[in-house]
Amino acid sequence: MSLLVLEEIETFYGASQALFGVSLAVGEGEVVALMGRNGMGKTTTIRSILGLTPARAGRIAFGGKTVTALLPHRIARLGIGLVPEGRRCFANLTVEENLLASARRGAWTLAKVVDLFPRLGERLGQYADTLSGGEQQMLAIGRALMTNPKLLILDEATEGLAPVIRQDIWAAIRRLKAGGQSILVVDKTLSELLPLTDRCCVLEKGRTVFSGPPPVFTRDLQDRYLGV
Amino acid sequence: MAARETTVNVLLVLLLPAVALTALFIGEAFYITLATRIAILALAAVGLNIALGLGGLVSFGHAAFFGLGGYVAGVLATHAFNMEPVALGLPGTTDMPVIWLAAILLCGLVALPIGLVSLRTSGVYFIMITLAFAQMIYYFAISWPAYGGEDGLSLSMRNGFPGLNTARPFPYFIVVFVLLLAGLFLFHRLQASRFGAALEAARQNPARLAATGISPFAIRLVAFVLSAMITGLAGALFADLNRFVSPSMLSWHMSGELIVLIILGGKSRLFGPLAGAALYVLFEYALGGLTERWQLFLGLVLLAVVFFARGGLIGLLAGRPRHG
Amino acid sequence: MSLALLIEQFLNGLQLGVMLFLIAAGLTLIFGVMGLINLAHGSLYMVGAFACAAVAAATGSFWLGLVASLAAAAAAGALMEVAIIRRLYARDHLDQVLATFALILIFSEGTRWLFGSFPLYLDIPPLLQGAVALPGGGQYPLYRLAIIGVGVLVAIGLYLLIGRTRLGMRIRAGESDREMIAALGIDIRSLYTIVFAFGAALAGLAGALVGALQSVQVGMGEPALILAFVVIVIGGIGSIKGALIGAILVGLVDTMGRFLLPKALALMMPATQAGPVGAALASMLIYIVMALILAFRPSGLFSARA
Amino acid sequence: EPVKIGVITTLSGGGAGLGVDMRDAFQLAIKQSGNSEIELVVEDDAQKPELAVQIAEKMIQSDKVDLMTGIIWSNLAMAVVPNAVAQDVIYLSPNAGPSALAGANCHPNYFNVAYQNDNFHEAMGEYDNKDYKKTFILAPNYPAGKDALTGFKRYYKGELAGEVYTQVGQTDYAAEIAEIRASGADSVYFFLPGGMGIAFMKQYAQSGVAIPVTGPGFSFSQDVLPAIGDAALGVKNSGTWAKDLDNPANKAFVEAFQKEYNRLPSIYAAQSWDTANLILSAIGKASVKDKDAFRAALKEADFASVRGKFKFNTNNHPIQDIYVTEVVKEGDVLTNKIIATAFTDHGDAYADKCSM
Amino acid sequence: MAERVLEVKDLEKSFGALKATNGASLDLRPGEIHALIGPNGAGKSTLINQISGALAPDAGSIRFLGTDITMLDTARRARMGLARTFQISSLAQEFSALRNVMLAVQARQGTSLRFFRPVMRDASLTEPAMRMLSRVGLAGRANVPAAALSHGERRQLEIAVALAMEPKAFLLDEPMAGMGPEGSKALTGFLHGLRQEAPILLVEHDMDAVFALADRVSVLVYGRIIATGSVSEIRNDPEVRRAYLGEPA
Ligand SMILES: Nc1ncnc2c1ncn2[C@@H]1O[C@H](COP(=O)(O)OP(=O)(O)OP(=O)(O)O)[C@@H](O)[C@H]1O
Ligand SMILES: Nc1ncnc2c1ncn2[C@@H]1O[C@H](COP(=O)(O)OP(=O)(O)OP(=O)(O)O)[C@@H](O)[C@H]1O
Ligand SMILES: [Mg+2]
Ligand SMILES: [Mg+2]
Repeated sequence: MSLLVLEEIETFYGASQALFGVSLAVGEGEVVALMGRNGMGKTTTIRSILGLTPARAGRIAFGGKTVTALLPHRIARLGIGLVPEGRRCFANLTVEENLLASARRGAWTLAKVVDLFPRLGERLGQYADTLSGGEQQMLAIGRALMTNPKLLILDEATEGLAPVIRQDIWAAIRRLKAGGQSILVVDKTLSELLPLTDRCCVLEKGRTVFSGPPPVFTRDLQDRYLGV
Repeated sequence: MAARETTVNVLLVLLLPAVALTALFIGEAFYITLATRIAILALAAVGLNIALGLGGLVSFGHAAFFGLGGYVAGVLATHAFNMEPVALGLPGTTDMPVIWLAAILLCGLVALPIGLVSLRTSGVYFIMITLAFAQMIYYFAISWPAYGGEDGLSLSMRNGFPGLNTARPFPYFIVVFVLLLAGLFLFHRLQASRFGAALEAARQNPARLAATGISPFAIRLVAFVLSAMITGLAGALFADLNRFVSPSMLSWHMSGELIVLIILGGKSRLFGPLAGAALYVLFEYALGGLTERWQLFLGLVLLAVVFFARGGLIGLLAGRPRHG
Repeated sequence: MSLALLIEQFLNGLQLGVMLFLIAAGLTLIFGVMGLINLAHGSLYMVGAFACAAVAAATGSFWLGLVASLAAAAAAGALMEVAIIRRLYARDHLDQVLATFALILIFSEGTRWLFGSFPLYLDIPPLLQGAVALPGGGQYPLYRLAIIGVGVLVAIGLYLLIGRTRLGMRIRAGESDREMIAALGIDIRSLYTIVFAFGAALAGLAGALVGALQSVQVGMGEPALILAFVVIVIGGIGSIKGALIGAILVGLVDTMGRFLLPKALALMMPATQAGPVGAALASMLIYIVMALILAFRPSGLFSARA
Repeated sequence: EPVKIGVITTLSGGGAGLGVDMRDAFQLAIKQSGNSEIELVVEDDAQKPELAVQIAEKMIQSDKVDLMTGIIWSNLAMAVVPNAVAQDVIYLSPNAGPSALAGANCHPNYFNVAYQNDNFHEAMGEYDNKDYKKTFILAPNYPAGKDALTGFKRYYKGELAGEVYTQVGQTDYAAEIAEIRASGADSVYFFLPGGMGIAFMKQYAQSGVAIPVTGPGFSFSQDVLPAIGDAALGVKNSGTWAKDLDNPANKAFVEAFQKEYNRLPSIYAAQSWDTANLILSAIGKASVKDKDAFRAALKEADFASVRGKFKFNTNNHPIQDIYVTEVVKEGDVLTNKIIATAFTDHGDAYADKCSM
Repeated sequence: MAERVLEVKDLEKSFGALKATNGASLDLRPGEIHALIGPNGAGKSTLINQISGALAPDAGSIRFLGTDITMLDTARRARMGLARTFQISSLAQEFSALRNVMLAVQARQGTSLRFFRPVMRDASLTEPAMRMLSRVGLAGRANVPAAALSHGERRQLEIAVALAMEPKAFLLDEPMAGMGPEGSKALTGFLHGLRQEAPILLVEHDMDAVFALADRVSVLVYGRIIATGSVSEIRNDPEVRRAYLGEPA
């Protein structure tokens, strides 16, 4: 059964339409990559899933429950953990507080996150807005993990991370996947992403234009949709 | 949308002279006075809007300049009347252009050090430090006996403008209205100009502005001083309208009222202050005549504006602002 | 001027400071931590005082009045949040200014409608009447000591609540990025209603406690509002410690200024002038101090993030 | 021909109590006179000078009122009166008598039916000579406050233990009370209008300082007494009126006011009642359209004042008796009782500067 | 012209107990791309902030075009020809893309105290700004407010603004971040040509881009430059591999 289903959703920013029919599904334990050039609607799709910019048409279901009209915190409570584009750490909270504020019970604890990102462990008492860009990114990931979600959504989560860390994160994602975690991921590093995903979903101008497993997503198609 | 805003603006500009002329025609001089009052408060708010609307500098101390301008008019006229020099042997005067110039200069001079200190802060700290300076001037005025202290200072008659009988409501309205138009024109050009662009950028993102090579501090300081000067001019006009100045022109209520006028009309919109002043004064006048609970209803009206007229009255009438 | 008097005045300054903190406490929470500019804070303070006075008059018990003041202010706060404030978080700060300014008008006239135009009677409870002897021979009113106690308790309570609890973290997170904290599954909407009501209750508490020392009348909230803002800003927005220290600083400066300035000036000018000039300077003093502090520390003494 | 009277007074905000009493008494007096030719235009100034000016302009230019009255506060009077009288409108002050309008700037169109601002303080200064030798005086730091203490000192002959100017709008008086305690004074005289006075009296009582207090009647008038409570009991204060003043006009007034509004009248109500009756008396003698005649009729002051004797000085300010009253409890209601007369036929110190 | 456009000497900056810059020295020569890499939190942005003037160093000196600029404020340095981009996009959010760039043009012309002439009708501002937008491929989005641009588009706009300053040196803090694969490729080509106009100090975690572009690479770890050299030298430096690059991908 699919954990998350989007059916032909359409989303607007005020009067201007950003999504014109996005369909997408993430199954239990599946890793799905959401792709597309800059400005094609990846982030908007994610915002719609969480009800931050609610879809005006179409249907979104999570865990079998229609969530299209729910408030963001209700949707998130159903078990979605978001690593947003641009980090969005809580500037006036310390690293530790950022991690704890929205934590929910489960396998991920402060200790385990610090274990994953030792750098954060060194900076637990520091206010988030004084962290380096990469440290903030780690914090955003840690914060989402601490909610122990059923579905983890990563919007450019490796942006600005040093290569070693990036490798760590990909390793962590692989481990998560192995542990049965469902993940929806937006990332530009195809070389890392493709081996890991079960399915690719490509957006163009706010529409789903391709959906299929990586082998079907040929170099040709990659070039056509992503300009690789 | 731009066209709609222009239409609204033109109608707004015509509103005041239309009211004044009608009033003149039917012999209801008071409505000329009311229109004059609206125009003066609008001019004061236009001045504040340079700092607040364009520069994002929420000055909670502009009453200081409004009041200073008023006291310039009052003090100069008093000295002209009793023939004692004001200071340094300079005589008083009842000549409006001279008074205006003095008010503008004095407010600029006072705004400069206030701005130099205040602009080191930002956000709410700026709100409060400007309030602090205004309160200092306010308490000074209350307790300084020379010009009436809390009781204020009466002008025995309205100051004069060459060639006009300003004692009559209509000619005085014309004087004020022309100055309001000049203020609006200045604001309009300023907003569209390079300075305006820098100022608006300083509000949105000072770090970005500095990184492109323009010092936000300098830009803000100029804006703050300009803004104080215009508000000061309006203060001088207000003193002449009422033939009276008192510390209440310097009080934080006055500062708050100027801010409210702007938000009511539409922040950083050219005609926001005029729309806001017109609405506020009219409601104050109309409700005040209807019921002694008028402040309650005024509160409800303001709430309605917050909820149903996003972007203030101008936002309601003319739609969202143009971004370019 | 004796040393004993000087010490007593110092105590008075301290006490005034704690009283100011009490008035500012609710505002620190709502404005300093939630980031909402609530000009109607003074009105909630007034609501507390009126509720206490009315219930105390009806029942004869100050303590019931105190409970009523908390309840009334909290209810008014909750109502205000749900009906009005809630729609304004996402808006410009200035919209909050306009809306809460409108609320001041509504509260003032509404209160006058309910309670009439004359000041109400509210006295301190019999339990706290009288004075205690100070070491050194002075006397100090018991009630004022009680206010110091309550103020310090509120300060500690708030400090722990905001700095040490999950709830505090969430409120602060909401201030920094409301959308994000919601996206992480926190019901920030209800949370803010509760916190707002709590802040309002604190304002109401201050209104009742301080109201017993002052005149319970319409308009009593506005000077309180300005002073509360002064205190918070001097201390550094968002910092409880800052608000407390800022309040005590203001209390001391104001009291000592009123007391000492005329005397100091009398050494330099004729006594008839020294009094008024000294008093004029004294009334400007807290603003001078605030301007000086902000000029050198543009975000207050203890900005929440040092 | 109808007479139009403009009443500008404070009906909203913290000072509304005074304005409400003023208006209520005025309206009641007009109603009782049965004179249906009088039309009232009442507006709220919200205690803001600029708003008062605007309303005055409206009343003069638009409503074309013949007479104006109603203002409670000196600073509002200063804003409105000079301009109104210059436009040949007659203004009658039911309260507030700033010295500026009593002396050099007096005006034939300005009648003060209440008092000159210094009067109450002068009276208390005079009376305090009897009991006290060393008094401590305090008032807010603004013109009315300084005038008050000047007025007091004009008649008070003893020594001053201290003279303190407080902040306008101050709410905490712990520091001043400590100073009073330490000053070795045998009495305290204070002028703190409105909420300031209530706060001072409450805190003074709570402080346990036993030095007796005296003050002007405003601080112990019927509008604030309930708020001060028993702390006010026994305090002597000066006034031109008390509800127990023994004359028929006063008896009728107190009774009528209580019946109509279900509360005791304050001194503002009394002064306003007198103002209305003064106007009524003049209307009976002359037409308002004939300004000279009407002014003369007013000046005669041919009406039954609730204060007993009342006549106008050369500067159109009252010459009247000033009493000392004491706060007492009647049942569980606090009120004032006359205990002495401080001055008989007292005018003011500025009349000879008035060249009218 | 001086042999070194930019010269940073023995710079130090502490945040409390943390030494974010610990005696770093580096330089920028005419025509080169000098890449600055290092682990997260190594102090790269802090260094850029000190060079651009956003942060004041505790010790050390910065010379630009032969002048000591250590004590100058950000705006002065920018006017001298030092252009930076921000790691986290920092734009005038309400302004359109075009107006964001026009601001930089106006800053370069040094004419911000003109109060009367409307900017939108001023070809000396709009034309160069439009040109810059075209160069980064944003011409079609000229009238969209910065707030409504997608993340990647904002990153492009940052570059256009820097270009419009016609600087004598660029400080680019992670320009590739947020660009899609196609965008990164295009930007790499673009920067390759840009070094002719002015040398670039490039902070970047995208190693493909760094290795393709850099003439020299410096590695910053714990606020200290641990190595400077050519791409191949750095690539094969075991210390760098361990601290930063990790296993070859
Ligand atoms: N707040 C907004 N207001 C108006 N339009 C917006 C807003 N945010 C995004 N858009 C527009 O919606 C479209 C989709 O943007 P979105 O951010 O979803 O793209 P994206 O695929 O995530 O791009 P990127 O890879 O650059 O992050 C773009 O055209 C963008 O300009
Ligand atoms: N204002 C500050 N207060 C305290 N620590 C700070 C402050 N600013 C930066 N730091 C710390 O200094 C270190 C260097 O930060 P910097 O932003 O320069 O790193 P960076 O090399 O740019 O990292 P990244 O590649 O992740 O962007 C970090 O550990 C950061 O947490
Ligand atoms: Mg995106
Ligand atoms: Mg960085």
